[in-house]
Amino acid sequence: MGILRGKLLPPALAILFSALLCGIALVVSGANPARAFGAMVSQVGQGTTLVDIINSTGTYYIAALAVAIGFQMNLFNIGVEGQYRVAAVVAAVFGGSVVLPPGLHALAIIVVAALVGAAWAAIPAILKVTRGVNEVISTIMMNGLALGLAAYLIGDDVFGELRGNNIRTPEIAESGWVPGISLGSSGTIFGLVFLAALLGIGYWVMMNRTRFGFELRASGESATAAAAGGVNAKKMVLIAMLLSGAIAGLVSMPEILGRDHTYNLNFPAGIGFSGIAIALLGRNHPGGIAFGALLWAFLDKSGLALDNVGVPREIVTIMQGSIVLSVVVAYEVVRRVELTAQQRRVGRELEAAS
Amino acid sequence: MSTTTPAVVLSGITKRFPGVVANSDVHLTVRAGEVHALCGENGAGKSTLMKILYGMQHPDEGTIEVNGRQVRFRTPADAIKAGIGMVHQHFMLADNLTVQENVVLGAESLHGIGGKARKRIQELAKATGLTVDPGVLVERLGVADRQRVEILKVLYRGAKVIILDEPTAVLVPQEVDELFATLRSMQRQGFTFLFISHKLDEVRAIADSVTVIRRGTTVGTADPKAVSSRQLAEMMVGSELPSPETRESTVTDRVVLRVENLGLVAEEGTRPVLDRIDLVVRAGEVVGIAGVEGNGQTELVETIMGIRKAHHGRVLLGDRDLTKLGTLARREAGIGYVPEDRHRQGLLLEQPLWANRVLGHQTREPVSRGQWLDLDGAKRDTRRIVEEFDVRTPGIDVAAAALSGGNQQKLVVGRELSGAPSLLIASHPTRGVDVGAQALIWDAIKRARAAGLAVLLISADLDELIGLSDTIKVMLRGRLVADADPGTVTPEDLGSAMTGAGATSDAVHEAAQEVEGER
Amino acid sequence: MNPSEAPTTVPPPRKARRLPGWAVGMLGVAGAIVLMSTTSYLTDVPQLTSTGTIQTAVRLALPILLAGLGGLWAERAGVVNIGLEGMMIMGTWGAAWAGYQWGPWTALIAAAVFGALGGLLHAIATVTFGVNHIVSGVAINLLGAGLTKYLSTLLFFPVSHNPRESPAVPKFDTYSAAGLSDWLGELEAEQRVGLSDVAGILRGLLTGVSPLTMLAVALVVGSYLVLWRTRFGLRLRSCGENPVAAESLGVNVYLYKYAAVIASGALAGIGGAALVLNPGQPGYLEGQTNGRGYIGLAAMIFGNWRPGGLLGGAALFGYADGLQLRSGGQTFLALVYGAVLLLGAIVVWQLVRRRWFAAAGGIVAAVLLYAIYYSLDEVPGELTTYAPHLVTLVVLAVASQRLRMPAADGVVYRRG
Amino acid sequence: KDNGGNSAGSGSTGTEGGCKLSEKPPAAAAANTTSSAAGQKVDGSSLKVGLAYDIGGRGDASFNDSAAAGLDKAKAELGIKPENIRELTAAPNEAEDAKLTRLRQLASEGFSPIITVGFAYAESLKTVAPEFPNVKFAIVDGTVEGATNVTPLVFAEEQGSFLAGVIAAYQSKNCHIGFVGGVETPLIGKFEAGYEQGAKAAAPDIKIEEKYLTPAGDFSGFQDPTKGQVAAQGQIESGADVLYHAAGASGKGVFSAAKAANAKAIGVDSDQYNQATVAESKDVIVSSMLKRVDVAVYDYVEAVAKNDLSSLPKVFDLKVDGVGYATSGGKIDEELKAVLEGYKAQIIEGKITVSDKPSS
Ligand SMILES: Nc1ncnc2c1ncn2[C@@H]1O[C@H](COP(=O)(O)OP(=O)(O)OP(=O)(O)O)[C@@H](O)[C@H]1O
Ligand SMILES: Nc1ncnc2c1ncn2[C@@H]1O[C@H](COP(=O)(O)OP(=O)(O)OP(=O)(O)O)[C@@H](O)[C@H]1O
Ligand SMILES: [Mg+2]
Ligand SMILES: [Mg+2]
Repeated sequence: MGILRGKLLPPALAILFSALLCGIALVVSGANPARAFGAMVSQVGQGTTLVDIINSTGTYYIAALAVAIGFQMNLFNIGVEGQYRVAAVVAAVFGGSVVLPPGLHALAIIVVAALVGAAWAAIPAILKVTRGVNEVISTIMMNGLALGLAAYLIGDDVFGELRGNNIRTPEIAESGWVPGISLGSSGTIFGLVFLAALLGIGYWVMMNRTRFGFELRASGESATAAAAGGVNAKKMVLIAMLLSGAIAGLVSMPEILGRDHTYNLNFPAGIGFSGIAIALLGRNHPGGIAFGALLWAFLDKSGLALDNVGVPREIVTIMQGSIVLSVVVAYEVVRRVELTAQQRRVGRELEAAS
Repeated sequence: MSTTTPAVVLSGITKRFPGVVANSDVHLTVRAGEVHALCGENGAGKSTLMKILYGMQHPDEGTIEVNGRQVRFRTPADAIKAGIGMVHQHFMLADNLTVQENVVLGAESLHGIGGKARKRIQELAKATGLTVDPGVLVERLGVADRQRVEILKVLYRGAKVIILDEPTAVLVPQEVDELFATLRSMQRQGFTFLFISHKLDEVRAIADSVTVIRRGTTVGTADPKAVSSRQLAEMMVGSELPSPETRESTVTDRVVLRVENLGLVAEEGTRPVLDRIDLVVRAGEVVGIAGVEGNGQTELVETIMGIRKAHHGRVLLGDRDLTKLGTLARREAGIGYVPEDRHRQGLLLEQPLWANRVLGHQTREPVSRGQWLDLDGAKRDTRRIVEEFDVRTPGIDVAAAALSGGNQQKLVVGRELSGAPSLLIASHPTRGVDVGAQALIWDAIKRARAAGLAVLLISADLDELIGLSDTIKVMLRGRLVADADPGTVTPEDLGSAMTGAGATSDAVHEAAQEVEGER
Repeated sequence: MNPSEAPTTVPPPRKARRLPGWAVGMLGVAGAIVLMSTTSYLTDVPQLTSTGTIQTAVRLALPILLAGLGGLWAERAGVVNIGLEGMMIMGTWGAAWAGYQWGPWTALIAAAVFGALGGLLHAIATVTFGVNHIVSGVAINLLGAGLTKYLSTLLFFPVSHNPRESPAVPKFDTYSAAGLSDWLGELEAEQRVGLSDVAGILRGLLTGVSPLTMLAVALVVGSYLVLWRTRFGLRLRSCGENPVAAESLGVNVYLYKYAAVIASGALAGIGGAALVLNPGQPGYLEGQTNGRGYIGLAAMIFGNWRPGGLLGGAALFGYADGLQLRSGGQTFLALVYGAVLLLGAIVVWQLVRRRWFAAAGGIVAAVLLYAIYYSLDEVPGELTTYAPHLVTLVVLAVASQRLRMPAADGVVYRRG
Repeated sequence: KDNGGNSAGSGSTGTEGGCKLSEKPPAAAAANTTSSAAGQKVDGSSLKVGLAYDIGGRGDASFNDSAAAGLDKAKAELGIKPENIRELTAAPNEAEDAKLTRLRQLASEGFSPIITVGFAYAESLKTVAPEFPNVKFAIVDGTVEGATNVTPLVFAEEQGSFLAGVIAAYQSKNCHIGFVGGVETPLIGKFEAGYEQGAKAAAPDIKIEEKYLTPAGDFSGFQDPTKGQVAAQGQIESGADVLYHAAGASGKGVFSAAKAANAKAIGVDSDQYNQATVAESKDVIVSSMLKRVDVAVYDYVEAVAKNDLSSLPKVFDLKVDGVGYATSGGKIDEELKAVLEGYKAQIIEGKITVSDKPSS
């Protein structure tokens, strides 16, 4: 009951609330909300939408995990955006320029991506630890620099090559591809979606069963108590940020190794920012994040259907924003109510005992 | 002192918090122009009552009368208008604002925030002897000065009834005397005081009448000149008082902690926070550190714990040099640590009790195995602590925040005595803890000492310090300046030494010889 | 932004400030001018201090300055506002919507109102509901982007036939100090060391000034006066330093936080209007703010939570960005040279203070930079574009430890 | 108060005279307007046409809009039924699968032909086109290797830009011109390359400023008029007095900077002189490099209706009027026009080959 009330009720209420809000917005703008939402739901069954949602969930999930690791200790890694971009370019360049046995090749690319992501995250981490630079600001700046670096690296006089009007890194040889699960006309699920699931499990185990996870959470809840308990705050910042960056580095691996095999100008942006929102939605809990990622992916992909019924697709972004805001408000309210209830219960039980 | 209308009458005040009734049917009458003391053990509801009078909290039942007129305060602003001011238990000052800004805040309509206000502050300071420079940032002031600012704040608003919630807790005896002199002169100018203190001799020194609160209700009002401290205390507790006294010495000659020439510099170019500290604690010995807050005790403890990095000097546990190790390694080496602020440093408030058991022990049995936590072990051992230390809780899965302060502290002490430490560093182990919990904690420390534990005790409660310690060292401006023999020293002597007034008694001697003697 | 990381005890008193703030500011400005004109002279790149460069710097700095000012208001009251970007976007939309119909002044007002709505939302979430400030800010950025896109398709599309763009918005007229400007122009053209540089800078500041620039300057000065010289400001700041104390003195902390965050939103909104009303802008354009809200926040932190410092931060960012956009790689290389000079000065200072380690670090960095300057003809375009980001990062790395944020900044406050 | 222009700098008041121009090309042969099979009415009423736009979509006053115009023309002239037309638009920063879904959606609902606008669709088409072998696809600005049912509709932007360069050289009084690119992509590089070559061909000594607003991958450079304005102003102040832009919406900033400094500007893609959003500064627009996406789209739909794709050119270049220049506003006099036609003829004949990569 407690779990139901504390963990599931807030997001459910928040989704309802924002659906209501968007419904009103739709009515005001003269559209039929029932038709719009109906189109979104029925879109799931169309073509490859379901598979797209699953694939996209995987990508968002990785991004959100990266963010969540930082959040666990109140470290705001706004830089996932830049970390996955730099990691993607370097990994794609690396993958395209070596040939290794199948399996090993893909693994090497993944490792490179993680290392590069971690290295990019190491800069703000080191600045924070040694110079006290606020990570929110430094990671935002690093995002800009990541764009510049990526652009430089794919220049056709550096590592890139021209393809028509596109520009991309050399294609990764087939030995570096990660095959997916083909569902025929419904699309292909990326093999690395399972990497996302694996990361989620690893994250759960780490947070709940290991000393490191405990120290991370302790630092997040009270830096001073953690310090007195022997947790080295600087070390934690460094490790958490590197880990976060390493996971961020994997964000685009499912797509690159499963479908694109290169980094090119169509590279999607903004996944890092979605990751922040999703981590918030999921309360940094691996299950919650999975749910958040799924919801996000659903809104994204089935939002395409809105074009068909003449509703501006932007309503989806409004919905995403309002869900995040109302979820955090709902969680906060529930948290307070629960704490008060618990104190009251403790008081009552002690009264009864004495 | 006319006997016309009383300044304040509180009748039938009841205030409930979730799970606690802080005040129930409290009655209090304060005559105009008197110093009225309010006594009661921790959590008795004194602060709550005063916050109600000051409009910060709203009574569930009951009425307030000020100068004969019934009032309802929605906010402190209403209370201020009615001439009531409050100096809080914990200072309420903004460090990064100047004294003047702190004083005029909220009362800007009186004299603006500029030169006129400054003049008025200086006038007030002159009239009451509370001198402080209005232009200086509060962060640069010591405790006594901060307290002056707090009182000035209240005066500036034209308060006639002034609530002082434990104003002496952070002061040394000499400063207390100064404060009392100020209060008396202000009393002559017609101010009324409500004065809260746990220190009963102080109450008897300053108060004209005293009201005792127990478990949220008024037990009665007495004339402090007519009752003894002991009688008062028993009114508060409702039973015999425990005492911190340790009977026979258990000191051995095995050195457990040795601190050599320890130094700490907070910021390049500033004066050292710790300066040439030499200290030895032996097995079975309690070494107490006395000192006015802010003289480096906190830093000393945190440097020994490795939370701060020593500038120079060494810390040895037994034969092992800890100087280069981190906090965790020092804990693993056998140091238990009761931090001074349990909320900030001792506990993860929103985590369950068993997770709090893990904190600081995350590398050790029984709560972990290698890199992995052992949840069953942690829970089992938490249950042991709950039982052994009489932590009043319905279970070990409740959040630490749900416990009362005393029970939280018992949990912390229990945790820190787990895993057979060879040294316990206890900072203010009974601060803000009620009498029952206090007795239990004293008892635990005494038992561990008897079993050969070395204890470094920091406390502002001089009775506790004198009662528990085998040796007392006095700390002043980052240095250990004097030693005292707990068998003979009085709190007053200690107080003089703490403020640097020099040794006034045989029981306190300059530290230099003692240190030399040890080498 | 995490106050619990503060040391566990009150730090020992810091050394007294020897100079008042304004004097430090003047010295800084003078130092910057000397540095720029020396560099300009030594590298023979007059663009460093030309009128156009300065004008551009002002134009590019304006939105950042206003957003930063918004951040300043919120954070002085203890609310971290990373939602500035979203509020700025709301401002651009509001400015365009009102502006194309009723002109630039209405645009300003509408932008302030729209931004303030974003601020109100942030206040409700953080003050009333106690939501983590960053979290709420992130959500508001999402919402701001989504809402304006939606409203644009709804309201702009029928008029502009483009769902991502508003109809053209009329702009302010600009003003120049006529005679003075010409005289300075002559002086600048003479290319005299130092003098011409100062003339160029002054002329840049006095020529083609839009009312918006004047408004922004007025807002900076006004913010200083309001926050530091009035009772309202004192109360507002006390909420950012110690809200519990403020509340105990009868200050309605919630009210002041609300006021501050709403003002913050309004200022960010005006920053958005500055974008829309910039010459060369047609009006609202999706994605127009392009992270300037975040940069504003960085400028504010850079400026140590003070209006004067913020002005410096915004100017630095605008200057660096303007320089790279206007003249690209070669000129930018001159800045690298300037950095070498600056490092040289720092090294000397460290040597005087006998900080050998810091001095050695400075020398290494200076040598490295000089090597870059020497070996390159031009900084690659990909890298100059984000040079402002790099500069911000470097400056923060150097100066971060001297910064002092409001003590209760980012802390969720609950009454009682 | 400032009145109108001339507040900014010294650049515009250069010495009269302009460049030392190279020898004019021989006059072009008489009009070779090849209006292919004029008069013959093609019936497209049975077609279901799908259009997938790039970011911006219909109304972007740029190449999406141009594609839309082509579609509208096809609708009117070939009799395509409105209910048989579906237009979908890409979102900024969207993931690849959004494009895939968009295309699959159109294809599986029976749309054919499906025209995709923008090279960003190339990768998706590579996947989707083989899945629907009977559907006819086209891609504007892109090529898809190995997919037989995808028709590339590519343009010789460098050829049109060559003429823009010639115009700039002839119009420049300082013999100093500028180019502002939005994002440093290969596509925009073609504009720069042609422009450079054209200007140099007309005036070998000419000085050319060039600036890209953002590097590849950061597409905000197409959306930031402030940056366009600043970059243009910088070029004007260093002496350039004719600016050509290929910067999407940022180009509006270029026009406004030109207007403020009495310089001249050359538009891109469509005839920007007639564009409502830049009406304020239209008098500085001396010409625009036309990229006839509308023509390509229309021709393609017509070819599909006739079931004869082979009639389509491989590249929409000067020869087929796939690119060109605009003369609205009357800033191109007959003499210059003759010069331009001369160069145009030389390019068509192959006497001049225009490179599609910038020299630097
Ligand atoms: N805001 C609050 N919410 C819930 N419970 C509270 C709150 N404030 C006080 N209490 C509870 O009310 C009781 C009375 O607390 P109060 O602070 O008045 O005690 P006190 O007599 O001042 O104690 P001390 O000597 O420690 O200052 C305590 O049990 C405390 O736990
Ligand atoms: N602001 C508050 N909100 C909710 N509960 C509170 C608050 N303040 C105190 N409490 C509750 O009051 C009880 C004890 O708090 P309190 O601080 O009065 O204890 P204490 O014995 O005075 O300890 P301490 O000296 O550490 O404050 C706990 O149940 C705590 O949760
Ligand atoms: Mg109290
Ligand atoms: Mg208490």
